Amino acid sequence: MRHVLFSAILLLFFGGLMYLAADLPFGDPPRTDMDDYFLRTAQEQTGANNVVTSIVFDFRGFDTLGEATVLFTAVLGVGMMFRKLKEGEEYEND
Amino acid sequence: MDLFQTLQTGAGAWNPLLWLVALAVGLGVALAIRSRGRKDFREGAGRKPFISGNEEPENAGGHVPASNLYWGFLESLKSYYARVVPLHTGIPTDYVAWLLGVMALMLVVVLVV
Amino acid sequence: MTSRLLLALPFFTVVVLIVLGLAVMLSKRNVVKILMGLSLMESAVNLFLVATGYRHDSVAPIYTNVPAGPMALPTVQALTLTSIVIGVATSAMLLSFAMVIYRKYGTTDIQKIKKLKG
Amino acid sequence: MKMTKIVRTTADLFFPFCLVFGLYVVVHGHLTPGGGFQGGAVMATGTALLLVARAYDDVTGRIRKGAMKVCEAAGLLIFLCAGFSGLFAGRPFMANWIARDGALFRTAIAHGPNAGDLNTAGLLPLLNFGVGIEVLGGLTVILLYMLSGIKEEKKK
Amino acid sequence: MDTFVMRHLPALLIAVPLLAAFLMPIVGGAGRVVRNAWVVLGALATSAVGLALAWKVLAAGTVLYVFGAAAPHVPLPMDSGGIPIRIIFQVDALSALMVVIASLSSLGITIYSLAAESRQSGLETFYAMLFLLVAGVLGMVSTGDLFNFFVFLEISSLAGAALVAYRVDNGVAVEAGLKYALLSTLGALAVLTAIGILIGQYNALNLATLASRMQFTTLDKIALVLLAVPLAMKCGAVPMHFWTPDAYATAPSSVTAFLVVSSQASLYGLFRILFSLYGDLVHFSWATFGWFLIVLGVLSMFVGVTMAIPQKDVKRLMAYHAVSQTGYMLLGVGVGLAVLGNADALAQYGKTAMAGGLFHIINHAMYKGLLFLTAGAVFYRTGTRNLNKLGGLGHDMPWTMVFFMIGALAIAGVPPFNGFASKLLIYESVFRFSPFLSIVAMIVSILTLASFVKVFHSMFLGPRRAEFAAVREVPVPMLAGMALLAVFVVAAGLAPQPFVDRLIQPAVEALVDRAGYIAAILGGN
Repeated sequence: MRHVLFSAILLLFFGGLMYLAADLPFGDPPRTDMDDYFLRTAQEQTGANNVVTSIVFDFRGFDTLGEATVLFTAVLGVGMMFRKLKEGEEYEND
Repeated sequence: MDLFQTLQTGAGAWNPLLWLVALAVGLGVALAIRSRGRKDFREGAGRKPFISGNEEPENAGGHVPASNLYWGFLESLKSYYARVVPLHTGIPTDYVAWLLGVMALMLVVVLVV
Repeated sequence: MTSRLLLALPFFTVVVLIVLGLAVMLSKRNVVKILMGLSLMESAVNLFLVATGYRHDSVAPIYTNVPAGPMALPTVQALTLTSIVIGVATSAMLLSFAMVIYRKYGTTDIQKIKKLKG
Repeated sequence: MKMTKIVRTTADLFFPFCLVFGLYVVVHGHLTPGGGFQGGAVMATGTALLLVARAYDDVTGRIRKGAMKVCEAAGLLIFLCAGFSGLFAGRPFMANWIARDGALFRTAIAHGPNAGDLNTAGLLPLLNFGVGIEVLGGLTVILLYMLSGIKEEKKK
Repeated sequence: MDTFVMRHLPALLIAVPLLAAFLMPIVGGAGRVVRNAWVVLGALATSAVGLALAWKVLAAGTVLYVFGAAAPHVPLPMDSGGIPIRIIFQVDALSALMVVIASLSSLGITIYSLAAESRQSGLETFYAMLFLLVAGVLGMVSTGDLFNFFVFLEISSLAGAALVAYRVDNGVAVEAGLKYALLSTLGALAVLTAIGILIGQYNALNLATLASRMQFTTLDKIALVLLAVPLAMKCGAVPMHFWTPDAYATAPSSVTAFLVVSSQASLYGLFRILFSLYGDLVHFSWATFGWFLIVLGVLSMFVGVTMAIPQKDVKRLMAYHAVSQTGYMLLGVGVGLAVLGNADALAQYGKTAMAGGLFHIINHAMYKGLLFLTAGAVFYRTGTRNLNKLGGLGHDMPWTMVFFMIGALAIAGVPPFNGFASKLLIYESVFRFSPFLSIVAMIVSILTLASFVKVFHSMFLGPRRAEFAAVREVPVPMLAGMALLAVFVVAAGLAPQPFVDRLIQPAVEALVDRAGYIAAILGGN
């Protein structure tokens, strides 16, 4: 029963995503105005030859700050998992 | 000062201040009735609470544990709970399956409608 | 359809990878394998993001000694960088959770990790 | 558990090369493919190589968890302070306000292909460096924590 | 200086908690007093910035902040041909409402946690995570950029999952954290796929630009599903609510009280995407997703409350009530979305229903936070959450009992507390849409009262227990944190109309005014 349901879900996803892949144009994006702006002016504005870097750190630098924060969060979380617990801190959760 | 103005709900309205006034009036009536009671009543002295003829239970025994509350409610809805509670299996795979199932259902709805 | 499929091969690869990841997450019982399925889907989504930005016979959007020709769209590549690092962080934390659960429960079978239910 | 002497020696040999190559990727982030994250990941690969080749204890003698945590926090603070510096230059948060007027990292370049000049891109090399050491510290600390967890598991 | 700060409020809204979090591991080494002082300072600064920003928005309209541009309030660069290219914070009245919620409850929760968590280890990590969670929620509700929303969604998910697992509890808490993180990551992947679809078609990430370019192709509908369903899961709507009781019950109480707010941040994201991004679905009916929200809401209300009644763990019971209260918000706003196409119905009762739903968001954040904090206070003294073992605490913890009564009466919709005001708005407006739904809502409210009578009886009433002889009232910081929320509950109950006028109605207008949302970025064409 369970497996039938799971397979049905997977088939539905497969169909929907296949429609997506068949409908989305590959190789020639329909609109490129924002990226053309970057390719046109990013080099002069930021002085970086690497347009991707100038986007990552300048135009979308705030995203990069958030991303570094995510990594920081993961490090804190891993440290929190493997920290030394105090005596009697770990009570049974009834 | 429009602090205590009426809350307009489109169809009706509700004024907290009026409600508080009504509450105060009700309390006053209750106190008035209480003040008319017998002054010479005292606790204890052979007076026991009448619990349908039964003895008054011990203090500790007087507290009903939580699981025994609403026994009738749960009993009357037993068929419903027998269906719903087993759905909460606690297995993460089922959680994921429910999320994907709802997503697939909405995909069908959107692609059909 | 077949020509279409050959034209948009990356997208169909993405679909296959996503469905494979979902199948792994739904069918496997080992927590680590389920996390593998999750990171498989992460890779698939990153591939999808990059593939949306491809232009036919285009070069990388870097002006250092670049040959002539159109350039691929840079924004989606930047987004993919961000999402890759986010995926790394997520997988690291989920794996540490799995390690602690194995230490406390003595099992990695996800059907047995159900102390919380009802 | 330890690997054979060959593996350990090779890992020791390759460790500094990993660090140098990662540093190269970081500092050339605004000219060539790569940047802070990729370079930091390469550097962290060096430490991972050591961790694979040697036992946990004699690696922690060389790579200390505390130092790596300091690396990570310092990288994040560099990033955040660089973001704040835009405010005091009268620009919004995260503004690349020293882009093109001459001094350090400020050489203005024209649009179009060129050979690449390290002394450009304003705040970007600084941000690359901050993110690089942050990723190095973060990934290394994650590896060390997980290995310490495995070690405690063994002790039981 | 004042003008300097006021100019950069949206940046400080994120940067201040991030700075507090980044410095926390260093400050934590300097001893308990310094760490607590730093925590209080950071919480006060964050709340001050948030409230100032909300005041500015409600006084002067939508606040824009362009990160890294020439000037912070000019969304379109001169040479870009009229398209926004950078990350833009677009804080309108709805975002201001959410920012107010996050600021108030984060302040109360931080003060409470100073005493409540003092017996745990790894506290600097705990507080850093708390600040990161606050930063993630604030960013989610104030950003105007789809990918930036995804990044903050991930920040809040990871920080929330780690905080859920903070008390290892022999692995039970970690199990809950694993479930929460697994579902959040899967949902975030779906959101990322939707972002890929949208940028692949329209090559824009700014919400207003996407909304102005939206063609409502089939791909957009798939993207809408991939965006809406995971966010509905994140806010704990039945039948995707299974993670909610696990995570809420095992997290520390202060964290649970803020997880409620982060769930409501994803609720905000759901509303923002349905109204502002896909607002005029001319190509298929509004009713589809309006009824999607309504069905989810009714299911959440009923299943949540019926699952809550037989629970024995007090925090698990309250978590199921959180699910059921989320149903009210979904119902109210869903009715508003279902009649969005019908102008006079919208004017007659649709906006009132949405006002009720949004007013219920802030009320629920306050009284459910208060209830979780009281449960945490009881746990702090007695060491158990099992209702069968508790009892007779009213003798020794009078203030906790008073705060619990305030919260319980508010969640049950008993006048004169704030729950009644928002539920009245929802009842009377939804009744004109469909009487059946309104009656269901009232029945659910009655069952809520019943289950909280049970909790009150089993925790506070009854004679003193021998095993709780040493129980005293909780320390002052916990009482202060609870009092902060209780004061709001009573105030919003006694004077609802000022809140509705100043805070809720502008949010409703901002939510239905899609053209205004677009024009704030792209100008009035």
